[in-house]
Amino acid sequence: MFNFFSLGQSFSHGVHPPHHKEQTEDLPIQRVPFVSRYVMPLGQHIGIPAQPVVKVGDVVQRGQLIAKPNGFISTALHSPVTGKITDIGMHRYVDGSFKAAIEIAADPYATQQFSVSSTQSNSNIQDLNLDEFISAVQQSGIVGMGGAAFPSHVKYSIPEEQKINDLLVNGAECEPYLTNDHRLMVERPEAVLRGCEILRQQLGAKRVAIGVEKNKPESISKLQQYLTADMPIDIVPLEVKYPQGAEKMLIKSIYNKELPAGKLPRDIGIAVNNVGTIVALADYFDQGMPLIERIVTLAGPGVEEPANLIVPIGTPIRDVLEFAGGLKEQTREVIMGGPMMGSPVADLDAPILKGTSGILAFTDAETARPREYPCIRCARCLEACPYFLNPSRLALLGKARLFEEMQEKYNVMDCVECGACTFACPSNIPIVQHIRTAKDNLRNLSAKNN
Amino acid sequence: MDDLLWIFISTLLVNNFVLAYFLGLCPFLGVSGQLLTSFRLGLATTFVLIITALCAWVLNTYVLIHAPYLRLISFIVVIASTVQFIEMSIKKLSPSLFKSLGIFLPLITTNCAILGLAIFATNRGYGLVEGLVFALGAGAGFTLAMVLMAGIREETEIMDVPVLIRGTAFNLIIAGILSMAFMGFAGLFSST
Amino acid sequence: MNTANITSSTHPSAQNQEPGSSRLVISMAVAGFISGVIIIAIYMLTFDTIKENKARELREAVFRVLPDVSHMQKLHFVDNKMVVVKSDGMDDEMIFAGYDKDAKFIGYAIQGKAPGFQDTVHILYGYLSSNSNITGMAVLESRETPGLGDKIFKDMDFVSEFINLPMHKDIKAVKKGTKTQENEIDAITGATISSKIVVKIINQAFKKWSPRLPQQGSEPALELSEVKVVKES
Amino acid sequence: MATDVSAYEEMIKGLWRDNPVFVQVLGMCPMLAVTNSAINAVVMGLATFFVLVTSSFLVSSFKQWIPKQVRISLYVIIIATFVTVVDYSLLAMLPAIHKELGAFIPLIVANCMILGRQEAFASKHGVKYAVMDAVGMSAGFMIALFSLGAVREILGVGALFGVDLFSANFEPWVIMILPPGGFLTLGLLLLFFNWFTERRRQFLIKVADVDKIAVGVKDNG
Amino acid sequence: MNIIDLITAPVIMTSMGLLFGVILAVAYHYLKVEEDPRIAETEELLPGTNCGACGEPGCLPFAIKLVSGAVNPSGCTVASEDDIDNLSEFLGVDAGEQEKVVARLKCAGGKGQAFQVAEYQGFEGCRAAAVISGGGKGCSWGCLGLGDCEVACTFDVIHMNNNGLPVVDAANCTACSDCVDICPKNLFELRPIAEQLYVQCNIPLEGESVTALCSAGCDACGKCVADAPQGLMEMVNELPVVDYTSGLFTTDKSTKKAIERCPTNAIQWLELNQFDEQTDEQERYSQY
Amino acid sequence: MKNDPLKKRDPNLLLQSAPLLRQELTTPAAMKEVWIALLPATAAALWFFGLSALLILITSISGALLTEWVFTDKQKRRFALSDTSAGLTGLLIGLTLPPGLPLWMAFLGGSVSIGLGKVIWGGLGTNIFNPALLGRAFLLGTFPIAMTTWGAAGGPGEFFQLHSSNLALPFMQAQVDSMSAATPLGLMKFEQQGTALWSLFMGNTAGSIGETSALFLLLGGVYLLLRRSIDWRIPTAIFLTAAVFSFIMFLTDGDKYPSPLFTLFSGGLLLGAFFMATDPVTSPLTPKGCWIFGIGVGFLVVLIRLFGGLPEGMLYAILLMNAATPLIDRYTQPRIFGRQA
Ligand SMILES: Cc1cc2nc3c(=O)[nH]c(=O)nc-3n(C[C@H](O)[C@H](O)[C@H](O)COP(=O)(O)O)c2cc1C
Ligand SMILES: Cc1cc2nc3c(=O)[nH]c(=O)nc-3n(C[C@H](O)[C@H](O)[C@H](O)COP(=O)(O)O)c2cc1C
Ligand SMILES: Cc1cc2nc3c(=O)[nH]c(=O)nc-3n(C[C@H](O)[C@H](O)[C@H](O)COP(=O)(O)O)c2cc1C
Ligand SMILES: Cc1cc2nc3c(=O)[nH]c(=O)nc-3n(C[C@H](O)[C@H](O)[C@H](O)CO)c2cc1C
Ligand code: SF4
Ligand code: SF4
Ligand code: SF4
Ligand code: SF4
Ligand code: FES
Repeated sequence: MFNFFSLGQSFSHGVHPPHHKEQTEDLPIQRVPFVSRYVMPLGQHIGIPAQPVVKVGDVVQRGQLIAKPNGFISTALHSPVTGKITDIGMHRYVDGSFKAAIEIAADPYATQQFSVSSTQSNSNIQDLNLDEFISAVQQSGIVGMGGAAFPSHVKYSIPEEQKINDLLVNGAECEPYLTNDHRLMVERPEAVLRGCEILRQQLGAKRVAIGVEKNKPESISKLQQYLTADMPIDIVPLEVKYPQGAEKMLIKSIYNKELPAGKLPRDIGIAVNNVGTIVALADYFDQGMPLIERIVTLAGPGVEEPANLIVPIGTPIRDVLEFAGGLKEQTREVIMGGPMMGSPVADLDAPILKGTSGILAFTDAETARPREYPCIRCARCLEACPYFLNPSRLALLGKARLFEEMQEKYNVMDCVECGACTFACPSNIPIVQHIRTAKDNLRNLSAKNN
Repeated sequence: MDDLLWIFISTLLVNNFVLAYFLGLCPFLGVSGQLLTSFRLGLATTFVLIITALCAWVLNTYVLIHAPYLRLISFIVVIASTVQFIEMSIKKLSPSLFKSLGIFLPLITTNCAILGLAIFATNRGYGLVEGLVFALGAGAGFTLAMVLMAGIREETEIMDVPVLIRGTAFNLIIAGILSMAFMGFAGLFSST
Repeated sequence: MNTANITSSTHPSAQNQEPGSSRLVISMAVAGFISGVIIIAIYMLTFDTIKENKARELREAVFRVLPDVSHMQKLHFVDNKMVVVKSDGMDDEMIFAGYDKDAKFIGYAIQGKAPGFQDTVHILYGYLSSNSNITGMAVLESRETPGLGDKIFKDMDFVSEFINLPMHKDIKAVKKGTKTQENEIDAITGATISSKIVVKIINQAFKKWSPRLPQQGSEPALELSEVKVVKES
Repeated sequence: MATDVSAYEEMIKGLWRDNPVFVQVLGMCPMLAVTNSAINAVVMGLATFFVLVTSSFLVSSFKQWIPKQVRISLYVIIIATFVTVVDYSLLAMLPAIHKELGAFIPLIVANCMILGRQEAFASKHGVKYAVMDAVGMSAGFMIALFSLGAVREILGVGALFGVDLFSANFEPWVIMILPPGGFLTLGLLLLFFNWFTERRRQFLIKVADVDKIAVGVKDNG
Repeated sequence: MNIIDLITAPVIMTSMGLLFGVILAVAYHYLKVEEDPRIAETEELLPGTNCGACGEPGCLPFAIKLVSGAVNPSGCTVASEDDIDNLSEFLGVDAGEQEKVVARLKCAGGKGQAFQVAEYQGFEGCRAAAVISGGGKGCSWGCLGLGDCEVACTFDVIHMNNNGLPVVDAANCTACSDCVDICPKNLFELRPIAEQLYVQCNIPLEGESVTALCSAGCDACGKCVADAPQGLMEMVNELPVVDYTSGLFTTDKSTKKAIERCPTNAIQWLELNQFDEQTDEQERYSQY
Repeated sequence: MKNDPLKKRDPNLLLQSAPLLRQELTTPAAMKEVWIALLPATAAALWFFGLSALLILITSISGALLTEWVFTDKQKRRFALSDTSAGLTGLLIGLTLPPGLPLWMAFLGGSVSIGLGKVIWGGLGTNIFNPALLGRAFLLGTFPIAMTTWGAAGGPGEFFQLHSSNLALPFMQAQVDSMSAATPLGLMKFEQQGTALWSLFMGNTAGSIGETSALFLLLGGVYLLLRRSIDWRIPTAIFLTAAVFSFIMFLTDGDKYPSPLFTLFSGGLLLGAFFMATDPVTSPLTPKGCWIFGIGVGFLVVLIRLFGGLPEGMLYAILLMNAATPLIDRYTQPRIFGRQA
């Protein structure tokens, strides 16, 4: 099934941005020491924000539950540090808006010791049935670490009539600069494999596939080294191509199946998780550590000392950057996430979130764009779009503000905003932004109509 | 047979009613904003042209040999009334057909492509079959011009055409360019 | 502004029930009647002039291609022979016979047409059956490009090539300046196609008509009829 | 006196403000088909003038007797009658020009402008206004016809009304008398018209002559 | 030419007139189709020349669109002004006697009052900026000033002023709610023009955290509530809310007192327009 | 660290939409590729047609540039010529003109190309019709005689032999040029005379200055294909269709109809297929659309050449397919991932 001599398995279209991973791919993961202040936004993902269970003035332990799920699509929140609650109110979020958050002043003598979550008393995971497993995951606060931060337990709660046959672990890490998944696979291959086994058994999947882009040979070899014959796990080298890590592309590359529009992976018997999510599951069920810290890649031309860091959730970005030597003078833009899909940071005082895979800084050189030229209909964007949309047309319609037509004739809602089209455009047209604006408008309109 | 083919090709491409004879410009300039409408209008026009060819032939052979001076007035009255009658029948019998095609009929009857066809066919002494082929070619040519025009206009709708240029002036210029492109068909199938 | 009229004619609901079908029919009939009267009046008024104009036009064309002619009449091919027709109309199946002032037969003026560069080209040429010579060519109708194709009737060099052109075999259009044979015509530069069309029409008409023409000497005699016209000088 | 002024205005408006070609975009077919020379354009203009004025006169005179349902048919009969009159008169008087205008004289019947004036104006106004309006409209139509015909003839033949304007060496712009030239010239003329109107509007805005601002370009879209 | 020719024309024409008159009369009688009477009447009011110059394929389709409100009567180039007035009257587009409602902006934080936390760089448009990390305005509730509403307003009554705030020409606002729909920060609301006491702020914060963001923001000090007639106003979510249903609102001094002590002028007494229009064309073009 | 951005307030942080990375190619660079690819053909033009060709190219390019400059609005004028596309249009129309054309016509052609073909539509990227070809079609329709009077190809020895007709005064006719000759296509169509394939390949035949040399056009075309600057489907489809269609006709009557190789190497087919049909702005976006477009051009060019009144049809074939491009694009939208077609 897997041919190691080929380019690796792949999908059609897509682009080949320079991957820039050399900056950090060999840097071992370091731990960021505690800082004085932490901000834990209550809603860090789509779904319902968590509900605080602490009051201002309460003293909390690292790992202690501070907000509980407030519905099904909602997860728990735990304190990343031992300290005191100083505020529950509006705080600046990365996107510049203000969101309800819990502010914690760290105890200067705080240690890495964490209090084992109360829900994790049952250490024998084999004894859990699926429902108990799902509620345990919800209590653990684990969300998807691949970027979207979608609550993981929701993914596991499959309807009666469906069955998961395959567990797909996403180690593609196709975004340039980011190496956090890579380092994780290199440094903790056993945890990855252990997490795979836990999840596979719980979901009753037959096989596991770990997809890794071929520019991470060390990850592949490390995983293979720890792989034993009894584990039904395949490690699949993938072509280095963006966006190889996007769920649908990954499914196409590995199983050669096209996930129908509007369907979820589970509808075709597949569950997809990022390696980071898998390791978080392993850590939770093996050590009882809820999701209170994550690995963040610090890179980009504007960072003085690129690094891979373990960062407690809620650490202000400014503090993380300071730990890594700060920013270069010419820095103009700071991005949370990867350079292709990440969102720019409006305020450096905003905290690291559960879904933050990287903080990248770019300087004048990268942000000074050439002038925007008119679309010359060169079709490079069509050839880039992995979803076979017509970005050129979408951008034109977006400019003319014909949002309805964008959906009716050109299915703008199917766009995942991967940015491949914009990367490919020689005229420097902000196609994705046009698309996002249109989607925003359309959502707004349909919300108003209902 | 060759003759019929030539009549068809010639009216379709070389001597396109709209682009070379300037017939039917009102709908061509006014209604070519949307592709679907244009296509339907083209179909409906073809239909009326065929009716016209029939009427013209009947009038020419049975009425006008006695009174040639009534040519114009009888063409216009007979064609307009026939089409109006057909329109009302369609409206009664098939509302859906009326919506997609019948609704265009009043517009078509007062346009000069129809009268032009009748007059040209008479001037050239076309018989029944030739007249019908002529009508078919003219209708197809009208539809072709209409559809191309609509495609271009829909496209330019979302482009940055300067506001001052937009409108009929621009449509005329597009038509001129189309007409220029159709010059390439000149002499088609006639060269020795 | 005539407000009274505006309101009366723009209030549809007020008008909808009224005029009964009879009024409708009658008004149509009356309009038809009046219009018929007007049309017949103008027709009668202009009839003679128009007829004269048309006849003159035709005559001039025939005289141009058939020199020395002062009378003409139309011939029609019926029952394997050419007979004289006297109607006004003209169609593809007609040719003209030309006579001098002594009513002596001179030659034929034959018409033909074919698709040209733009549209149908319609020509008339004179033909002497006595020596199988073409005596001249005139274009009756064409939409050839002004400045190019219209040279087939504007360029006198070209037109005069058809004067006394022997028609023993098919004529041929060749590139300007390369004429070597008697039966060749120098085409117009830049309008080779139109030139070739003219030649083609003549060849085709010749094929069609030469077997039909009566034996030399047995041409129909000039019948003095309405169609007859006398060349003014 | 006051009525005289407004009757005069009815006439004047057709020349520029409501010009049937440049503003209302009507009657394009005869407009383009016969304007390959100035003389053709003028004759066509006169023919249209005659038909429009006489039929407006008739329609406004008989408006009370015309039943609503068949009004369009009746207008058409009236118009067609006068067109036949023009057709025969031209054939008798100017056979050479009639040959060039060819089929387009009968097509005056289908000129939407004429029918449009009957319905929009003549059928609702008194005889005097109707005739004034018809005169104005057809004059406006003639202005458009003439400017188009003149431009096309000057560039396409190098002459105006058949009189050579340039030296014998002038290279004629053949396309001007071909169909594309008709479209392009009219398009460019309209463009110029729009540009001019817009300039005027801008100017009026500048001098804050609010009353006249409404007289802006209509969107011909 | 003889006498027969002389009478053929009138005879043929009369009989043709008769024939088609009869056919049409019969057709009207037997082929009549019931439809929305408004359409038929609207069609009657149109010139009926079927010229297509309006862009619709004929008068009937244009009438259908007129009745559905998709087009404006002035789209017909043939009809005279009177015709168009008649049509408008028949279609009843004028709003009627209803109380006049206009669009009001819940924000007064223009360039001079609120700062940018980061610099947005991309194409002009509020929604476009809002999807890029909120557009970088310090106050994440406030107006971005990029003029989406100006573009969206069908009636062209919104114009951005020098301060980067949209000025609604209240006299001509038709309350169509285009601006309400487009604003990414949901700042526009439709309010009766009589509701003159108006709070131009949308920040659900209080005290210094407000003044740190915007000098025109409401810092929830509560002075207006205290000064207004008892019961007219209350604080909801750190913002004062005027209760116009209470019957306590008047246009005299007692109510106007509410705005007097406001430290930031977040509460205003509106006469007609909310902001001054001082659009300096020159300055706006110099941005490009 | 004096200037540590961390210490400042942050308004200097930029918010730009992702992706932050861009590939290297820009639109002006894409245009430059075409300039480079046209170098061999331009050199061949100068070789065969000498000073006349040089002057024609200079005038047509300046006509194009001047028009672009004059009609761009003031705010954008700074950038008006920076993308070099206007100059490219001027070069391309220049290459399609006969060597003896009066220079004033070349200038007019250049400015009509840009004026009617580009500016009026709203500038770069908005036009439906290929500007260069539109300009040429205008010239051909306006001055049909001058545009079909061809000078014979010479060599570098005759570089300074200017066609006297080049220098006609504006609006005036050209003197009859002594060096006139017929193009291979004209010879084929009107005299049924073939031309040696080798001449067609090298380019020493009469014709438009830039279209005669198949070899140098191929060089440029292959360069563009290798650099992936043009869509390979369009030229491929044109060549295949034209070859197949003309081969069928060749089989029916080898005397009357030319061989497929003649069809491909003669006239403007190569120039058109590589440089003009592929103009991204005026050709379809979608891959399927490109095939249809190419097939249409190939079919029409042979149809016009063999059955039409004109000896050459590339110009009109491309313009006609340009007119159909919006329709083609509309009905060949790609199938979206995860959706049925
Ligand atoms: C309302 C909603 C419900 C979802 N339910 C499921 C689910 O039941 N199972 C699942 O595997 N994924 C589910 N997803 C997750 C998506 O399939 C997807 O994995 C998630 O949005 C992150 O995708 P991305 O990181 O590729 O953008 C759901 C997403 C949404 C928005
Ligand atoms: C364009 C695009 C690129 C993505 N790239 C990656 C990636 O490189 N690695 C990854 O783990 N997830 C990536 N994702 C997210 C995955 O689609 C998917 O949501 C994720 O693997 C699900 O796992 P999680 O829920 O555990 O995060 C990408 C999503 C999109 C839309
Ligand atoms: C606008 C235009 C109009 C033309 N009009 C005619 C025409 O009326 N008659 C004709 O024979 N050729 C016409 N041609 C065809 C060309 O001039 C053709 O090349 C010519 O017939 C070939 O003749 P040659 O071999 O003498 O150059 C026209 C071409 C163009 C571009
Ligand atoms: C591959 C390629 C081919 C081009 N071909 C043409 C052409 O044939 N004619 C032209 O006017 N411009 C051409 N251009 C330039 C540019 O696209 C043209 O000016 C636009 O059509 C103007 O909007 C070309 C550009 C590229 C990149
Ligand atoms: S951003 Fe959307 S349109 Fe662009 S390549 Fe990605 S999926 Fe396609
Ligand atoms: S890549 Fe850019 S220039 Fe090319 S078609 Fe797409 S949007 Fe247009
Ligand atoms: S968009 Fe509508 S509601 Fe808003 S200001 Fe304009 S007219 Fe008023
Ligand atoms: S009110 Fe809303 S739409 Fe208008 S400028 Fe402000 S943010 Fe933009
Ligand atoms: S004038 Fe020809 S269709 Fe209106």
